[in-house]
Amino acid sequence: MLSFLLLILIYTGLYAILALGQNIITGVTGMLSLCQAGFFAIGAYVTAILTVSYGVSFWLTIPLAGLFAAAAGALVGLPTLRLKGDYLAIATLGFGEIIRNVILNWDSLTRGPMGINGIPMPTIFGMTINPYKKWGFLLLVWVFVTIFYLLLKRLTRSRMGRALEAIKEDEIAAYAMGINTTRYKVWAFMVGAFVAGCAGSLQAAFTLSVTPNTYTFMVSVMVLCMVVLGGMGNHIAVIFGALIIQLAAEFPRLLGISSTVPPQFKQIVFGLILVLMMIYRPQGILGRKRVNYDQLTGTLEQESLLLRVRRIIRIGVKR
Amino acid sequence: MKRRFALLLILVVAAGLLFVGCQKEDAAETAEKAASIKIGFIGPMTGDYANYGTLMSQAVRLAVDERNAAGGVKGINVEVVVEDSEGTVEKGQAAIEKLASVDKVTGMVGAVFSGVSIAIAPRAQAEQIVMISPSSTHADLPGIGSYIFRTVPSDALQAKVAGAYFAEELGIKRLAVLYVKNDYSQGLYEEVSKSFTAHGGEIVAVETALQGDKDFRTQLTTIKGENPEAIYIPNYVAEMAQILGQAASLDMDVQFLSADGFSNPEIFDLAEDDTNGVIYTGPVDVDVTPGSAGFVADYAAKWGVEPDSFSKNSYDGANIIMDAIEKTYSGTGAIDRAAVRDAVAATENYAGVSGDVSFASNGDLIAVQGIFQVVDQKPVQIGVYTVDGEDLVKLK
Amino acid sequence: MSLLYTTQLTRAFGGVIAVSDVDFAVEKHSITGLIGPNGAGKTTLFNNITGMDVPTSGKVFFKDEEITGMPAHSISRLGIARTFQNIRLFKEMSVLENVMIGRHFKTGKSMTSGRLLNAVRSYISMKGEEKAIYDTSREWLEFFNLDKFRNESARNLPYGSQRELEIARAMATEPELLFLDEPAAGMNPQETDRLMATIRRIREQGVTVLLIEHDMKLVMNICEQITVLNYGKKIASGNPLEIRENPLVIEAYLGKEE
Amino acid sequence: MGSISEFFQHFLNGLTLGGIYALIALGYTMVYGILKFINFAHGEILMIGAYSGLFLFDYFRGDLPYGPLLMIVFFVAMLISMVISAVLGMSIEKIAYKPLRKATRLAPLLSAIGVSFILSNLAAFFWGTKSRKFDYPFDNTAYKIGDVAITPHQILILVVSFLMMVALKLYIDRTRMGKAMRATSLDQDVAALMGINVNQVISLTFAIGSALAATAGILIALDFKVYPTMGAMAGLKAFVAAVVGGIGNITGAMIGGILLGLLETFGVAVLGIPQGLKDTIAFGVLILILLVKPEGLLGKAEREKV
Repeated sequence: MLSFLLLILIYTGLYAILALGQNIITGVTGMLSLCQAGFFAIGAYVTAILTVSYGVSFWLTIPLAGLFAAAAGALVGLPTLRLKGDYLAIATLGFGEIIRNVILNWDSLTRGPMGINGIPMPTIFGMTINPYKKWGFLLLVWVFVTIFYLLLKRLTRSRMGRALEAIKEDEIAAYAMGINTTRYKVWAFMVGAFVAGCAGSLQAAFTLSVTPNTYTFMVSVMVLCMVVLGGMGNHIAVIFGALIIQLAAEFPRLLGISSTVPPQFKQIVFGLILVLMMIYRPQGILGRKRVNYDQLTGTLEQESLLLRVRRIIRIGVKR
Repeated sequence: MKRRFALLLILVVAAGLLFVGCQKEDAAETAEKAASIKIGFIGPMTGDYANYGTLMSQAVRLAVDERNAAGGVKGINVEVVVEDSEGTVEKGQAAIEKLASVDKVTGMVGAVFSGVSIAIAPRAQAEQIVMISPSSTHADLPGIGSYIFRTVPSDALQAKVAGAYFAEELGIKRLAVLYVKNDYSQGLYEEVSKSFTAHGGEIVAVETALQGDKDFRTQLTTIKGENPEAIYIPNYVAEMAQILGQAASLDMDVQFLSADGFSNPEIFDLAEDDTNGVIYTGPVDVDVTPGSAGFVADYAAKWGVEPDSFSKNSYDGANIIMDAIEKTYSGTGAIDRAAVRDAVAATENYAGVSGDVSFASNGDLIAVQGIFQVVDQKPVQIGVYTVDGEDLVKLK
Repeated sequence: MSLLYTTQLTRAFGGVIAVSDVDFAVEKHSITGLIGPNGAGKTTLFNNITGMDVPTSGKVFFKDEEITGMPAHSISRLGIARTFQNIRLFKEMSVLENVMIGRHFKTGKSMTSGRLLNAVRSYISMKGEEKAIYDTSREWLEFFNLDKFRNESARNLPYGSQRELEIARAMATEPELLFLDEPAAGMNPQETDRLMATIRRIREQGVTVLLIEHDMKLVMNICEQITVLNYGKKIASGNPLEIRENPLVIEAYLGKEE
Repeated sequence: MGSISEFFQHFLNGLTLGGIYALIALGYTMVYGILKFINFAHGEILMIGAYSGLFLFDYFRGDLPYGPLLMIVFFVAMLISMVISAVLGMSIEKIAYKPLRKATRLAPLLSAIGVSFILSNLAAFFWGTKSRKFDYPFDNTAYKIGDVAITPHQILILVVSFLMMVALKLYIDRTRMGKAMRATSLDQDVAALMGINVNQVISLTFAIGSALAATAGILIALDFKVYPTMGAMAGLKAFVAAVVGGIGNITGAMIGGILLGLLETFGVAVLGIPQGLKDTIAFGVLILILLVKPEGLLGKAEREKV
């Protein structure tokens, strides 16, 4: 049981890193991205390819994985920046799938669907961090969670973090306040991708093999759920969100009923959690409380109301 | 706010630990009783490929139920623990971890996909769990450890037989391939194209598709333009049914060739008359082995669907594990895992429902390959082959 | 000398010409009003000058440099700040944070050169930088008498204070020219009076003010120069007295109101 | 690329694929047009529609041979499953989306994902994971024009999607309820002020969108089989098609769908883009369109008011 719990905590850590990255993109800057699986994949494959084919040290591949993913983040960010909301979500989702499909089809580099096996176990000071023994890896992953948590928290509370948040609150106003919104948005994408790339690197070293079907769009959805369920923009909350989603995803195994209940049960419960959560606590478990602004001020702008009415009349609703 | 959160987090962790503690006690209790021997199954039970996991897990459950009805293993009930891998490495790892550390299974059947099997095999090896995969055909799998076996022929054998048979026996010179970008299809494509060209054939067109694609008309139209003598489609049932149906709708009259994925009877429900004439490599005809007809009937009676060949492999895998436990169990409540493993490795000419099962020294199945042709929506075995080096050897 | 002027500025949306051939100037240190009936193109003109929109033709000059088509954030850095017709605050952020955003580009080196290096540097020296931003922001809040609200969410402020906060945020960028888009909209008479005083105080800081307003009392009271737009065209320009008596204006605009 | 007949065959393949995208896109574009969120559960409604169509058809058909009577049975089954899906769609809206109308954009999106999880797994639980064949209600032997083959099913898809488009367009342009829908999609608050029962309009939109999904599901199932995950991602391409054509625009959805189908087919067949990168074409087109003409091919420009 302990060993199983450790595994869950390791995956919680990996997902927490992904969610921290997503939080910069979605939680702080307000861009609805569904591409985290793609950045995750790039990180994992960078580590897999560099360690297996070129014998590069695992530790060196972590920042490289992050940088490659960040480059992809810029590539995704630039053309899609003009898109908003759901459009951005679909476009980034598409990019995530494209990344996976490129990996799947680039056989000479990635071995396509066969995946890459035999990734060496990382060593530190002559000691091997054996993923099968878990404790070492658990420490490694959570050290990274802590590092990213501290870095990103600090970042959010800086001038730049405020600029990102301003973009989320009102992009046009931020733009008028002298914030180069385009640059900051690309930058947020790159930071989020970098973090996800590092998570990918760790994941590759943990599973010691990578296959493209690990990085499906469901991973991106899960990561987004962690951010939203935890509380958007709140770094500790998204780590918490990662834990909750992991527990929710593994609860039948944790309760020892995985073999007795129908396998679909878990997914149905998960779906229910999502729906109920959105209805009763859309701001997330630790999110901020939002107040309905329209009710507070109660004033509709006269001119725009007139214009809006006119538009409707033009359609001819009025009998 | 912050403090409240910290408190909450501590509470959750504490609850988690408490929970673990309780679980451990439970585990201890059951161990004392030693009322059952556990074997596991790992496969995709939900998601796009849930049907494969479902069919195979049912075979394992059937094998265990039959054994228990017959008095169990030396009077002890066997319990089967089915874990969902969702077809992903991550969930596969969680599954093996749970089987190893919570259920403490002695052996397991699975995983289904090669990618997952390769990722979890080192864990099974380390925990001394005999792992028999009914469907992972990747060449690397048996080499991972001494506890890793499989009851499905490797890509290598099937592909060598197929390539040589297509070129020599069928006399095909110009072959087109349409495969799906997953490890199973691509593995077969790569190996078959090697052996087919080695035997003098030419691959004139290679088209691919993505897992989950439903429309293959573009690829088929392009292939049609190359005018091949035959099209090799080493895919899963869902894709092959689509391909055959759409080829018919494109009015393509060409020989289709396939692999063991075709031995799933579901193909006849889905593609019906379009299956006629297809030639494929598969496990030797079930009807020639004793007990297999009974298995198909029992399976269909219990689950309401027909088993595929992977289910037969799963059934045999489960029985081989249980036989090995039966042979080595001393009645003390403790199971000597090394002995069980040795007993499994010693399996020779086991008359299973999937044919005669013998393991090579590396745990791979020593297999012969059946060749089938579909006549009136029924597979007819037209030969049994193996290879000697690269040369095709006809056994029947 | 005009601080800002446009030459034959035109903006067309498809077939609709929202702003047509407008020559428009704002004198340094003045309070200039831009008025006209609904749909006259005032906000469009604003947007074209501040970089929120790109003119179809014509040019915009600020301090004799052409700024036509420059992105809004660059224009804002040159010293033009603005507010919006429908208040655009960062609603979930605190009042203080809103003003701190205004200090964004005034702190640290310009982000244009050595971005990464700068990021690292500002990260290390965050304390000093943050303190400077904080102090200046508090000063601006006090200037607008909003300091007591500083930890409130911006959305929780009364309507009039939200307008003031928006102006405070704009002033925090230390502009030379401040654009106010209907600052008195939705305000009660007391709030409007306070606003007029505030605008005068802003001008005393050496800031040139340009405002769009429908409240004629406010416009006539504090504006030294007024430009009138109708159907996208400039129909009059002059001091309040001249505008009040201009027959074109009366016909187009004031006439309708009475 | 071989002969001219191969070209026409590719063209026809692309047209059919596009017809399928268009069919799903019609339902998508309606719902998105009004509520401005991606109904991720649309694909699952499609799946439920296909299952109910399959069960009803199998139940009613008996031993009927091919012929007009069988076609009538088929369409009756389709009609009933459209009603079932419509009720399902309306209930989902009431339970999972309506409480979220004033929430952030993310909330209904995640709620929809949750609903899609629930539906597809319920289907897997009750009806099993295996694929089921939906028998053609007609003889699907291909007609041959020269070397080009076209099946009755392909024709059916094109005809039905075209008819649906026309009917929908007439409904939305000509009827009172249609106008109310357009008003609601423009501005819910003001539409309510004008005396439109917004809740009713939204319910009806979901009903129509879901009924369309059922039709699409059944027509697709004839070719693609019926299984619990058939709806997953099916909607995504359709959504791309709807956006390309101009979201909320019925004709646009049709054109977008067919354009996408043709582009994918010819991109792979003529330009030699690897099949695995097929999706790149779809999303590439999406991004290109959104950058050049954000409102889509036939959409009306709507500028954000500053």
